[in-house]
Amino acid sequence: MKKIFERIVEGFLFLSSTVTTITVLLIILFLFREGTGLFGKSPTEEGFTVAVNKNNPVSELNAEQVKNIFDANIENWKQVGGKNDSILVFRMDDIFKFYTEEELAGVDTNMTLLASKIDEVIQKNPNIIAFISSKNLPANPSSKIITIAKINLSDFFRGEEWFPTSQPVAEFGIYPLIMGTLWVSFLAILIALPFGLAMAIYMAEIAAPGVRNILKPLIELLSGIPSVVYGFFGLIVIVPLLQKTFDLPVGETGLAGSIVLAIMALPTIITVAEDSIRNTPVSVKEASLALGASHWQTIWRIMIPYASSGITAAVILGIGRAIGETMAVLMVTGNAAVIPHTILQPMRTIPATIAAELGESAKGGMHYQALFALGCILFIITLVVNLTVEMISKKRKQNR
Amino acid sequence: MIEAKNLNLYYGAFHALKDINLKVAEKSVTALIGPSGCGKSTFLRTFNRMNDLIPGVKIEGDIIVDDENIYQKGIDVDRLRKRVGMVFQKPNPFAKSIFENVAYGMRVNGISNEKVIKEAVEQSLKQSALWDEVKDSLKKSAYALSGGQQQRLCIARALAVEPTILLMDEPASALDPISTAKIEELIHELKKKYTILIVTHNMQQAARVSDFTAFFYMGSLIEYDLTKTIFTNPAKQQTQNYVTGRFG
Amino acid sequence: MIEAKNLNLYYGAFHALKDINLKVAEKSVTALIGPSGCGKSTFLRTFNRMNDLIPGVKIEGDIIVDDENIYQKGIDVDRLRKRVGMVFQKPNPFAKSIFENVAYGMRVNGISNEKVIKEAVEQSLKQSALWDEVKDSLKKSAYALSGGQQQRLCIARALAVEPTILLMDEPASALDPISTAKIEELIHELKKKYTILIVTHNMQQAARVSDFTAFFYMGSLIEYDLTKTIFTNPAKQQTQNYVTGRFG
Amino acid sequence: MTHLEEELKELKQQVTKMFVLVHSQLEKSYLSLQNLDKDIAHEILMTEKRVNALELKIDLDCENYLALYNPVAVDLRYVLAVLKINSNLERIGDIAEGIARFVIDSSTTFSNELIMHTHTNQMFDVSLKMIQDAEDAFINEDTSLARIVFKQDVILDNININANNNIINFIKNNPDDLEQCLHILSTIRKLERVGDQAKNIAEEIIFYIEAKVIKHSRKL
Amino acid sequence: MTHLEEELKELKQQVTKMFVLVHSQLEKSYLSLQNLDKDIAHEILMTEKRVNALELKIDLDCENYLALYNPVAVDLRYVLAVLKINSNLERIGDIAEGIARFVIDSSTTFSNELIMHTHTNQMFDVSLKMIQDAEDAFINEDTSLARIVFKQDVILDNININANNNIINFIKNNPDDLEQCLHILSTIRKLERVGDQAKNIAEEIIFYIEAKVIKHSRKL
Amino acid sequence: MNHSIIKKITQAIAFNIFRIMSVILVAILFSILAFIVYRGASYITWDFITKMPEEGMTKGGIFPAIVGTLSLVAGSMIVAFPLGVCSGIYINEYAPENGFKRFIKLMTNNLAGVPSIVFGLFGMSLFVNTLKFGDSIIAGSLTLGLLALPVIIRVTEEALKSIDKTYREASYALGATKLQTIVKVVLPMSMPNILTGLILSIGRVSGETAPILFTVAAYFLPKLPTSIFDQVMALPYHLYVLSTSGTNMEESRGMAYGTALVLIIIVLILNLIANIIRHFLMKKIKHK
Ligand SMILES: Nc1ncnc2c1ncn2[C@@H]1O[C@H](COP(=O)(O)OP(=O)(O)OP(=O)(O)O)[C@@H](O)[C@H]1O
Ligand SMILES: Nc1ncnc2c1ncn2[C@@H]1O[C@H](COP(=O)(O)OP(=O)(O)OP(=O)(O)O)[C@@H](O)[C@H]1O
Ligand SMILES: [Mg+2]
Ligand SMILES: [Mg+2]
Ligand SMILES: O=P([O-])([O-])[O-]
Repeated sequence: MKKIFERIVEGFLFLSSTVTTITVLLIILFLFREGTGLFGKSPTEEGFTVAVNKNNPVSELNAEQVKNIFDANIENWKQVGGKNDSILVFRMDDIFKFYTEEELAGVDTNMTLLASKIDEVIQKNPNIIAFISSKNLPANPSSKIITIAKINLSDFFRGEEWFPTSQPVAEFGIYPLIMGTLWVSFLAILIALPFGLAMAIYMAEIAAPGVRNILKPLIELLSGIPSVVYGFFGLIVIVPLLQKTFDLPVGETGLAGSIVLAIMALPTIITVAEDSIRNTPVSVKEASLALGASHWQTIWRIMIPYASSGITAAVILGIGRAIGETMAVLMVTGNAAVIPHTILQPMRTIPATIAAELGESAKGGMHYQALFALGCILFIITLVVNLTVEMISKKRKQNR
Repeated sequence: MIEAKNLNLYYGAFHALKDINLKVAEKSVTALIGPSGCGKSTFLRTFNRMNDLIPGVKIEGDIIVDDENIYQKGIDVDRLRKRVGMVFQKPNPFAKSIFENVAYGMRVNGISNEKVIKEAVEQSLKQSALWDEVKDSLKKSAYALSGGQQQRLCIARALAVEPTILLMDEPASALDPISTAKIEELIHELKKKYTILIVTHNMQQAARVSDFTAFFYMGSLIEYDLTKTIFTNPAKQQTQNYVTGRFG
Repeated sequence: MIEAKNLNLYYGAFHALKDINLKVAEKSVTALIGPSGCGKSTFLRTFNRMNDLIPGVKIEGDIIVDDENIYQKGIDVDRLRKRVGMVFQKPNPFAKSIFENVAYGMRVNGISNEKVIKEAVEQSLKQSALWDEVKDSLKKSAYALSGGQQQRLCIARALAVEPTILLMDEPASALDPISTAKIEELIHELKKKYTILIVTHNMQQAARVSDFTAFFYMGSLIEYDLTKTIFTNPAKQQTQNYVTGRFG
Repeated sequence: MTHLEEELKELKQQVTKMFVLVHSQLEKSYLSLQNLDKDIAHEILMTEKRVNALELKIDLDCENYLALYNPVAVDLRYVLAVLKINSNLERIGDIAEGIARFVIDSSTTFSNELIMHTHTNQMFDVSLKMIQDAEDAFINEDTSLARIVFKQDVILDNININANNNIINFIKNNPDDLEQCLHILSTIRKLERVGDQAKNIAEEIIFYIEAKVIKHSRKL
Repeated sequence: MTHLEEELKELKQQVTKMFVLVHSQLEKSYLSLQNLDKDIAHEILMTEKRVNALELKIDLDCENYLALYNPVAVDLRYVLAVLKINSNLERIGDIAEGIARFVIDSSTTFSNELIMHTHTNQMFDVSLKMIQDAEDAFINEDTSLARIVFKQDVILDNININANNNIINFIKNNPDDLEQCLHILSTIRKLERVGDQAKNIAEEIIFYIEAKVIKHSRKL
Repeated sequence: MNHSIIKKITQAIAFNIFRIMSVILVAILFSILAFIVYRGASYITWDFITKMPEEGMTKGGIFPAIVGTLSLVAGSMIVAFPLGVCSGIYINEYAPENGFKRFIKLMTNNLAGVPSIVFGLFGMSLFVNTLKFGDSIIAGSLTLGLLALPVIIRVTEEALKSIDKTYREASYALGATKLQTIVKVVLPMSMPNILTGLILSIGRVSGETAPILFTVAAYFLPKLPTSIFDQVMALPYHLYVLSTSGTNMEESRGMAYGTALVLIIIVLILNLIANIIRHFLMKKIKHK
């Protein structure tokens, strides 16, 4: 009886313990299902196609070329491997340039008529490129459908443009987002680390116990404050300050993000580093002092090496956190999806992108999927960071 | 010459050492014994001012080491500690190689000539009877050694800075009997060159290793005499009760 | 009657106990001595199957407790452990009141009559010579006691479930000499009612408290005899070397 | 009382028993000598085995005590003292036995006159008294009583020193009692040893209680 | 060699010294008796002080060793054996002194004939040999040599048993030598004790090496 | 120059650098707190806490956001606490020492490191869309619960691990079963640590924005929820909205300060409770 009850409880506990595993698997399932849906799709909006005159030798274009053509950055077919001829861009609305309202009367009721008219236009203009609804394309040989290169991983990572909602083709190049994320995160750690370590050493070894007893809870309190509050503070104080100091057009810059992130990371770094330093056994510290080493030599040559693996793990975890941090960054970096050249310009990070755009993207659409793909990247980064930390701490255990 | 004169020590309001007067004989082993909390460790740590690290400690009276009152103003504590080596209860090597553990004391004291360091390391390891066991693995982590070896490494580390006095706070209490016997043997060798003070909970150990024994009780030095005398014919009833196990 | 018959124990591939045969005398104290890692603790823990908790342990041979092979199939391990009390190296009272610590064993074994429990608690505390010191503070946390008192509380806790055998794994090694003396005194009292097995690193302690002594070395039982004999005239040279400190 | 103290008490009881036994042996040897009572003499020989056994037992107990409890200070001195007291008592036992053997060997009764003349009777009385005092000093840890033992030894020494002359005188008057005289001389020599041994015992008692070694030294 | 073993070795050297000293004392007492050499006798008395001092020293060393190193097993038996060997040697020293005193007290030389007749010379030889053997047995931890010591004691015992008769015979023939005779008788009695003491020493050697108690038992 | 003087000078320089850096840092960190407290203090009134927002969130209070956050915290803890503690117990007490245990621990660690926005994505995808909870308290609570889960598991595990194995053995040795041992001995001893962890994770949950962005949070909803399938406002999201996308950002600034301060106060109170538990309960449990 007792035994059976124990077994049941154990089974129940076992089930609980599998919840995290299941959650991770579900995260992988849902994120990657949506995220990978993006790849292999044509970047044009569903139900639309790009067509040219059937005599046009060009039959394939990639997303960037299409975008440049429609943005009038490319104006001659020669530039995309065609004849030397200027490009005539045709969008649905442009039909009115070719036909009067009367000629198109009844368009709304008679789709075939509109289609034939469009076809006519395409037929008439050998240099035309048309972005039209697939429904408006009659099955006739006068127009040629351009094959647009499908979205692939390389374009995704190396693409320098992030225009998830542009027409006729959306662009999903996340390179600027990655760069933005890295710039902001690494600068944040660069700022936080020296200050954090200095403060940790100060608190652990130099400060009088009274001072430490005041500082310690203060730091703990700061580490618990929500990121929106830091973001809010950044927005209200740091952003205007930077704008004024560097005489910038906007204060929302990568630097602002880094500073806010650094402030957020500091309490964690201080706490972990201080704990690691204080975990050096008193007798080891005393042994060094007893050999005539000064207090500073003891800290520098004995206690910090002793704590180093703990500190390293903390720093790596800190980077992971910074990369994943969303709200504070979203609020202060300005969110421009461009490849950064200077830290003093607006930037956009991966998590901020998701947070800012998910609300506006249509569920199941390409944009939506692209955001999930970003989520996948974040997830993978996290995984790598965690495995690294795991390895470091395992090594540390071996050495003790 | 080491001597405590009218030494009083307070942890805040707690009077931990009461008017201690004791002259330690040179090149001999002096054991400090007494029940838990009687102040043995506290007393030991006054000789290298290790108590300075504890907040709220107040010390009155003199400790004379080599004709110098180490509690007077202007004493260079780091230099003092170089002269007074210390070995702790649990083996506590640094997270460095065996070699670097022993070399550490010299490096922090400004010796940078590698040849000198190398010789001193070998010398110290030989003195602590560890050389033969580690001479082929000096580059290995000190943590790879057994507990008893680690403790001898800690002794070598203390010897490398050429102290004249060695303080040992229960140096064998964390070790098994065989390692303990080795450490005791080592202490017996070392007293030819060093003045050794050792705190031990193990009365038999005090009897075996020391030439003189000081019995502490409740912060006072009750009796201080030849170890032989303490264990065959102590002058004070309290001491007799303690060594014969009739205490408390 | 307790007996080990052709006992072999493996930790994975490591052969930790080698063909041990030993009959423990009832109502007496048997000490297990030997160098670190020789298997004393492992052997002790076979008697209440505490080794079952360690993954990868394989046991061959028989352990007979009260005419029953405790390693045979169908043995109720919880019941066995009730008959075999255990005391550990460090005092480890539960985070409960003094009373509840002693009552714990009864409660988990289904006794709920408060009067019975109360009497048994008093009885056990008296047996472990702690009653007079704690009778007015039974409701206080066990952590308010000193180390030595805590250890006696742990002994009382073990006695409360009315075992016939007491296993003690270095029960005094974390205590100061005065507390140690009290525990030894207690062991001497307890052997009138219980069969006691005690592991100790302290040879003098083994000599003082035990009637029989078993000397282990590298997983083998080298010699088992009256303690008097082991310490005045052991049969094996290895034993003699160990007890006279000429080992290793 | 602790376990350790119990062991010491137990040891003390054994030693006391040894005192009593040896005292009675010597007393009996006196009796048998006076009356040439060979029965008592044989009884002494039988009892001597018990004395020997008890000596071995006490020795073994001391060895065990040293091995198991490693006593120090007063406890160690006590055990060492017991070891020596024990062996001295055994030697007194031997002497009683030796006297009994003279009685058995002797073909004639010992003349009362000879015994009086050589003060052998007085020697018996003094040595018995010394043993008794040593016993009391031991039981009560009374060093002043132990010191009284020394004083009495002077009497024995004097008798012993004069023994040769006394015997010679006696032989001259009673040349036939030569054998008797030689036996009495041996007995006197033996009783002198008893005095020494009682003195040794007293020394050991003082040693263990006061930690003073007074053996071979005049200061008390 | 460990510290502990060094201490034991040191102790052994002391005891060996004691052996040598006591052996030489007895040898000298033989010499002084043979030649009625009162100078040697006085020398013996002087040296006896050194014997006593050495006895105290060894006793103290043993006490210290027990207090400081709490030996067990063979080490403990060794120290206990040393304690007893030491006291037996001292008693032999005492005997040598006693004989020297007879020499000093004696008004006449001891007649060679008496010495031969009572086998006193043989007793001296045997007891000196026994001491020597015991010493060698102790130094070399040789129990078979120790056992040889027992055998020799039989010779002394026989001489001792016949001593009374021998003396009586001798007195009957030389009634003037009475004083001498009594001295020789006392000497014989003393030498018999030397034999016993050498035997005790041999017993202790066997005890510490083999852990066998053979005192008071016939089995060797 | 004498080496011991060099030693002293080096030490003095190093220590003073650290002192100065620490003073700067503390000044900065403290000024953040001070700034928000100073600006926000005047807005914290009874009305602010108990009233609905009014006039495009430029007036009135934040009552619905407070209620929303409380319900989310409660909901998430109902999910995460029992699951987390049970899971921690299983991992530390029951799981056999093999690959399986390492795998579970690895997964837990990974989950702990997953950024909160990814939880938001996941929560939206699973609870809002697939399970069709819509934007609702239950979707938000579950998302937040999963976020807190690894933290609680880890805290529980650490708390259990810190208890010496001899306590368990002592209990077994008295004939207790495994479950009795865990429930009566191990858990009571580790409870203060578990509770402290729980409270700190409440702090974390109540301040999270990203996970509720797409699973529950409402931009403006001046009424209280009536069921777990309702949307709610939440404090952190409210602050975000007020400070970045309010219609009337300048005028709602005061509300933002107030909201920020409320968030800080919540954290402060939770920290206080955690410290009290640590202090008083631990004292009972801790060995001297
Ligand atoms: N840092 C401290 N603050 C306050 N009191 C202290 C401190 N260190 C020690 N004491 C007290 O001073 C007394 C002496 O302590 P000390 O450590 O010297 O004892 P000890 O004789 O070495 O004991 P043990 O044998 O247990 O090591 C004790 O009562 C202890 O409680
Ligand atoms: N859980 C384990 N897994 C593998 N090997 C073990 C385990 N426990 C003990 N051993 C090994 O078994 C041997 C005997 O261990 P045991 O703890 O019984 O020794 P011991 O004699 O009690 O030593 P000590 O005096 O140090 O307590 C040792 O070599 C040890 O390394
Ligand atoms: Mg101490
Ligand atoms: Mg003499
Ligand atoms: O035994 P004795 O030394 O007195 O002969």
